[in-house]
Amino acid sequence: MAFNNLTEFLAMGTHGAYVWSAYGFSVLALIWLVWNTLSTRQKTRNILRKRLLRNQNR
Amino acid sequence: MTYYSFLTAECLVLWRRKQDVFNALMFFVIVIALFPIGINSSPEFLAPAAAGIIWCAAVLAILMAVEGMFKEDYRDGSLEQLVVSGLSLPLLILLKVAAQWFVVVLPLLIIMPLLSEMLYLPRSGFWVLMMTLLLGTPSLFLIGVMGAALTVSLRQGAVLVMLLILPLYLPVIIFATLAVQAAQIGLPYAGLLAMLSALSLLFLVISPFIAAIAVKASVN
Amino acid sequence: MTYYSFLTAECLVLWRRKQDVFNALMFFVIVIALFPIGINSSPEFLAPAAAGIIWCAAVLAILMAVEGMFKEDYRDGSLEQLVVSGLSLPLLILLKVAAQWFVVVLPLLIIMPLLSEMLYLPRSGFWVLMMTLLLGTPSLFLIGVMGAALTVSLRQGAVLVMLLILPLYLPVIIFATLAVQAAQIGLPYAGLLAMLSALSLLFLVISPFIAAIAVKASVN
Amino acid sequence: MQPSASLAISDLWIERGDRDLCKGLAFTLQAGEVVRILGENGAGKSSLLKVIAGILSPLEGKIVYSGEDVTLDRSTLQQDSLYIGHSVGVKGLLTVEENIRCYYPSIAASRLASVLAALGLDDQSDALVKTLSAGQMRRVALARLWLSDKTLWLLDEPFASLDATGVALAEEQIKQHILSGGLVILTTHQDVLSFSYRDVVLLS
Amino acid sequence: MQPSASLAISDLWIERGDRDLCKGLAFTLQAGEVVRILGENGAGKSSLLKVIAGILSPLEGKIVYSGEDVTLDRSTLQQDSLYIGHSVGVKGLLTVEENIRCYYPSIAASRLASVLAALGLDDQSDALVKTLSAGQMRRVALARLWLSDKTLWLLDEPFASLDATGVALAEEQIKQHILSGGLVILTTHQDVLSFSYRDVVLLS
Amino acid sequence: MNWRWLHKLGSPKWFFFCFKSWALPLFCIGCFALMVGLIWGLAFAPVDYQQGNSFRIIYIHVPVAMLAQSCYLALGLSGFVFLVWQIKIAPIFIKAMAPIGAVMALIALVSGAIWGKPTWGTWWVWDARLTSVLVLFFLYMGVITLQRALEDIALANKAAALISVVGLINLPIIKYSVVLWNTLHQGATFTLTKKPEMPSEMWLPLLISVIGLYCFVAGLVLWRMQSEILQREHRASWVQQEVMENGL
Ligand code: HEM
Ligand SMILES: Nc1ncnc2c1ncn2[C@@H]1O[C@H](COP(=O)(O)OP(=O)(O)OP(=O)(O)O)[C@@H](O)[C@H]1O
Ligand SMILES: Nc1ncnc2c1ncn2[C@@H]1O[C@H](COP(=O)(O)OP(=O)(O)OP(=O)(O)O)[C@@H](O)[C@H]1O
Ligand SMILES: [Mg+2]
Ligand SMILES: [Mg+2]
Repeated sequence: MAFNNLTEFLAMGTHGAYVWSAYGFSVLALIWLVWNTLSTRQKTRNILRKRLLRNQNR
Repeated sequence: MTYYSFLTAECLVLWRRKQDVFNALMFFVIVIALFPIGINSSPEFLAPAAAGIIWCAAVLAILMAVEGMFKEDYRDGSLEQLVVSGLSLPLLILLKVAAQWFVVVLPLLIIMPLLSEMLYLPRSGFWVLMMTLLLGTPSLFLIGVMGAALTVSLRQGAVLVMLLILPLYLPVIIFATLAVQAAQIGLPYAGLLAMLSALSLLFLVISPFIAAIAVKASVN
Repeated sequence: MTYYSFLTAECLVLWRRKQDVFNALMFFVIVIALFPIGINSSPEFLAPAAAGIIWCAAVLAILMAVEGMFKEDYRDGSLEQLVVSGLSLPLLILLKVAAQWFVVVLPLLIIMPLLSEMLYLPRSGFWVLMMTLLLGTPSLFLIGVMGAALTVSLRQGAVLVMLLILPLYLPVIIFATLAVQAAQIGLPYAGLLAMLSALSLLFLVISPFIAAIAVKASVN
Repeated sequence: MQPSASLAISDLWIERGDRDLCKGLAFTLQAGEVVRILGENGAGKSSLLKVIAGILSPLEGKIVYSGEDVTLDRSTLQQDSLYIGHSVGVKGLLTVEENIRCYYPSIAASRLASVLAALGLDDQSDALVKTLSAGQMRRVALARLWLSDKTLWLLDEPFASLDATGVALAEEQIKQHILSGGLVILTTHQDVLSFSYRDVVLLS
Repeated sequence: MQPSASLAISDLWIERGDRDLCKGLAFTLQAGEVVRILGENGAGKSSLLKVIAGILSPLEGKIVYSGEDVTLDRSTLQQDSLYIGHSVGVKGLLTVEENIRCYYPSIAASRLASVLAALGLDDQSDALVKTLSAGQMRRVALARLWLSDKTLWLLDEPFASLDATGVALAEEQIKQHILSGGLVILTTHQDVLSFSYRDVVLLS
Repeated sequence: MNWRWLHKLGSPKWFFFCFKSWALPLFCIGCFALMVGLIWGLAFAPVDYQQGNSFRIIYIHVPVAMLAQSCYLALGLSGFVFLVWQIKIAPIFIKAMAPIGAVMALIALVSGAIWGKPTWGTWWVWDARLTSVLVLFFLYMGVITLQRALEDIALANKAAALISVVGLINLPIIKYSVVLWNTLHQGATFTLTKKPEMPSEMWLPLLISVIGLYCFVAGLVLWRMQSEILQREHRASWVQQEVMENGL
C-alpha cells in the first residue's frame, strides 16, 4: 500500500482531482459501453420475439 | 394546428434527427481542429486567434443548420400548410428558429470549455466568448432564416439576397471577436456585447416578418 | 442517355446555378477576410499563415460545394435514372466530380493572386500554392463525393458528410501547407507535391467505386 | 363549422410566370355544394385553389367569403378552411400519429384510433411517414377530412394515388361534409364521383 | 428494341422495413404483353417495380430476362428497360427540352418538336420544369415513352395527375409499344385501360 | 491452401454457437483483471518520483490508448477480409467493434488530457501522437455514422468495409503527415515522457490491466456481435428457436 490512510489515498498527493476525474470518466464510459451492449442485446431479443409472435399469428 | 402543437412537432422532428445534432457538433470540432493543423499549432498563434477561429466554425455550423431549415417543409407541403393555417406566420417562424437555436447552440456552449482549451484561449477570454456566443448567435440564426426562406424554392433574386445575408454576418463576427480580444488584453468589452445584443434584438424584430414574406413568396 | 449527354446536362445545371458557385466564392473570400479583420492584420502575422488560411477556406468552400452534389438528383429521381441507365455509375460520378471541380476550383484559382496579395503571401510561395491547389483539390473532391453519395437519402446530411470526410482531408491539408511553407523558406517541396499527387491518384482510383456503391444504396 | 357559409368569386385573373390563368372566372358556392374545377393540365386548377387558400394573390378579381370581402386579407377565410395541395403536408420524419396530432393536438386517442382504422392505417400508426407508400401517405393527409371542423375544403386532386377503397372512403367523407352544410372545392382528373357536384371549367 | 424478349419472375419475396411483400409472387411476360400490377395502397406495387428495375434487391426469388438470370446483376435488363417511378426523374432546374435532351442527346430537333407538340408542351419547351403544373411535369417524363428504344417499360402510375387527353396519349403510346413487340409492366389505380392487359394481383 | 475453415468460421450461425459461451467468461475475466490492475496501480504501486501520484493515470490511459489502435487495426483488417473473401461475419464484427473503439479513443483522449494538465501544464498540445488519436476518434465516428446511415444491409456492409479499409490505408498517411507537420517547424515542445526504468510493482499492474481490457473488449464485442447476428438472421429457424428458448 502506497498510502497510509484513506484521506491520503483520496488526495493522491496534490493530484487527487486529476487522477480521480480521469478514472471516474474512464469507468463511467466503460460502464456506459457495457450498459449499451446489454440493453441492445435485450432489445434485439424482445423485438425478434415480438416479430416472431406476430408472424405466427398471421 | 396550434402554436404549441407546431412547436411539439418541430421538436419531435429535431429529436428524430438527434444524430444530426451530434454530427453538427463533431463537424464543429473538426473544423476547429482544421485551423491549428492547417495553419499553425503554436500557442502564440492560436491564443489570439482562438476567438476568431471558434466564431468562424460556429458561423459555419449555424449556416449548415439554418440553410436547409425550410427545404424539407417545402418539399412535403408543410410550408404551404403553415401559410394557410391562419396562425401568425412570423411567430411560427420564430418558434422554429428558437427550437433550432436551442438544439444547435446549447451543445456548442457545452463543449466550449474543451475547445477553448485546445486553442489555448486564456481564461480571461473564456466567459466573454460564451457571452458573445449567447448574445450573437441569435442574430446569425435570424439572419440565416431570412436567407433560407428566400432560397427555399431557389427563386430568381436569390443571388442578391444571399449576397446580402453573408455580409450581414460580418459585423456580428467582428463585434464578437473584438469583444473576446478586448477581454483578453484587459480592455472594456461591455459596449461590444451591447452591440451584439442590439443586433440580435434588431433582427428578432424584423427578421421573422421578412422571413414570413419570403416564405409566402416561395410557396406559390 | 450517354456519357456525353449526361455531362452536358450537368454543366447546364451548374450554369443555371451559377449563383451558388458565386456564393461559394463569396463565402471563401469572407472566410479569408475574417482573419485580417478579426484577428490581426499585420504582415508578420499574415505572411506565414497565408497558405494555411487559404487552404482552410478552400477546404470549407469545397465542402459546401460537394456536400449537396447529389441532393437535387436524388429528389427528382435523376439518380435512380442513373442507376438504371446501364451506363457505368462510377464513370458517371467521375464526370460529375470533374464538372464540379472545374466550376469550383477554376474561379478560386483565378482570384488567388488577389487573395494571396491581401494576405501578404510572398512571391516565392505563390506558384507553389497554386500547384498545391491544382494537385490537392482533386482529392478533396474525390473524398467529398464519397461522403455526399453516402448521405443523399438523409435529410440534413451535410454535416454528416463533413464528419465522414474531414478526417481524410487532414493529410491533404497538411502536405499542401507544408509545401507552401517549405517553399517560402527555401526548402525543397517537390516531395510534398508528389505526395499530394499520389493522394489524388489514389482517390481517383478508389473513390468513384465507393461512391457508386453508396449511390446504389441510397436510391432504393 | 360555420352555418350557411358561402363563397363568391368574380372577375378573377391570376398570373403565373408569364401566363394568364382563369381570366374572368366567376362562380359562387353555397353551403352544401361541391364544385369540381375542370381543366386540362396546366389550365390553372392548382393555382386557383392556391389563390382561394391565400397562398397566391390574384392579379385582379374579388373573393367574398360569407359576405366578407377577403380578396386582400385571406385570414378569416383561412381560419375556416382546410387546404390539401399536391404536396400533402405530412412530415416524413414524424409517425402517422404524430403527423395527425400536429394538426389536431387535442384529439382523443380513441377518436384517432377509429380514424386510423377507417383509413386502414391502424397497424402503421407508429411508422415514420417516409416509409409509407404513396397512397398511404395520401391517406395520412386525408385523415384531416375526418377530423376537420372547418367549413370550406380546398382539395387538390385528393384521390391521387389512392386505390378504389381509398377513393370511396374519401368520397364518403366529402358527402358527409356537404350534408352537414360544408363547402368543397376540388380538382380531380377522375370521371365519376359518387356525390352531386357542379363543374367549373377552366379554359387554357 | 430487342425482338421477342420475355421476363419471368418466380418465388419472389421482398422485404421493406419489417414488412414482407409479394411473397411467393410469380408471373411471366411475353413480347407484346402488358401486365398491370394490382393491389391496395401499400401492397408493394412500387417496391416490385423497383426490384425489377434493379433499384432494390429481393430477399428471395428469381428474375429471368430473355432467358438470362438477372437476379443478382440487373445490368443487362437495365440496358434494355425504361423505368419511370413515382418521382419522375426530371430536373426542375432544366427546361423541358434540356430534360429530354439529357436522356436522348442525339434526338433531332424536328422529332423533339413533334413529340412536344403531341404532348401539348410545345409552347413551354423553354420553361424551367419547376414552373410547370403537376400534369405537365408528368408529361415531360412521359416524353421518354415517345423516344425510347427500350423493350421493357416499367411504369409506376404513369397516368397520375394527367388529364383525360394526357391519359389517352400515354395509352396510345403504350399500345404502339406492345404492337411492336415491347413488354410493359405498369401500376395504376385507374379502372379502364384502352389496351388489353393481364392483371397480377398483390395481396397485402 | 484450403479456405473452408475461414468460411465456416465466417458463417454467422457457426460463429454464434461457437462463441456463444465465450462472451460472459471473457467479460468476467476482463473485469476482474481490470479491477486488479487498476486497484493495484491506484493504491499499491509506488509513487513516481518525477510526476508524483498523477502518473497513476497511466494504468487506464495506456491500455485504453493501445486498445483504440488495435481496434481500428481489427476494423480495417476485417474490412479487407470481407472485401476479399466475402466473409459474412466481418461486417458484423465491424459494426460491433466501431463503437467500442470510439469509446476507447475517447477515453484515451480524455485521460490523456487530464494527465497533461499536471505534467505539461496544459490540457492539450497539437502533438503528432495526440492529433492522430483525435483523428482516429473521428474516423471511428465516421464508420459508425456510415453504418447507421445506410439502411440496405448488403450495401452498408460493403460500404463500411470499404471505408474501414480506406481509413486503414489512410491511417499511416495521417500519422506520417502529422509527424512531418509537427516536427518541421515547431519542434516538439513536449514529448511524451520516456518510459521510466519502472520497477516491476509499477509495470506489472499495467500489464494486468492491459490484458484485462483486451478480455473485457473481447467479451463486449462477442455480445454485440451476437445481437447483430440475431437481428440479421432473424428469418433463420435457428434464430427463432434461439429467441424463443433462451430469453436472455
Ligand atoms: C490527450 C492526450 C493524450 C493522448 C491522445 C495520448 C495518446 C497516447 C497513445 C496513442 C499512446 C500509445 C499507446 C501504445 O500503443 O503504447 C500513449 C501512450 C502513453 N502516454 Fe499518452 N496520450 C495523451 C496524453 C499523455 C500524457 C499527458 C502523458 C503523461 C505525461 C502520457 C503518457 C503516456 C505514456 C507514459 C504512454 C506509454 C508510452 C509507451 O508505452 O510507449 N500521455 N498515449
Ligand atoms: N423506404 C421504406 N422503408 C420501409 N418500408 C417501406 C419503404 N417504402 C415502402 N415501405 C413499405 O412497403 C410497403 C409497400 O410500399 P409500396 O410503395 O411498394 O406500395 P404500393 O403498392 O406502391 O402502394 P401505393 O399504391 O400506395 O403506391 C408499404 O407498406 C410501406 O410501408
Ligand atoms: N411556380 C410557377 N412559376 C411560374 N409558372 C407557374 C408556376 N406554377 C405553375 N405555373 C404555370 O401555371 C400554369 C398552371 O399551373 P397549375 O399548377 O395551376 O395547373 P393545373 O391546372 O393544376 O394543372 P395539373 O392538372 O397538371 O395539376 C401552368 O401552365 C404552369 O406553367
Ligand atoms: Mg394541379
Ligand atoms: Mg406505389
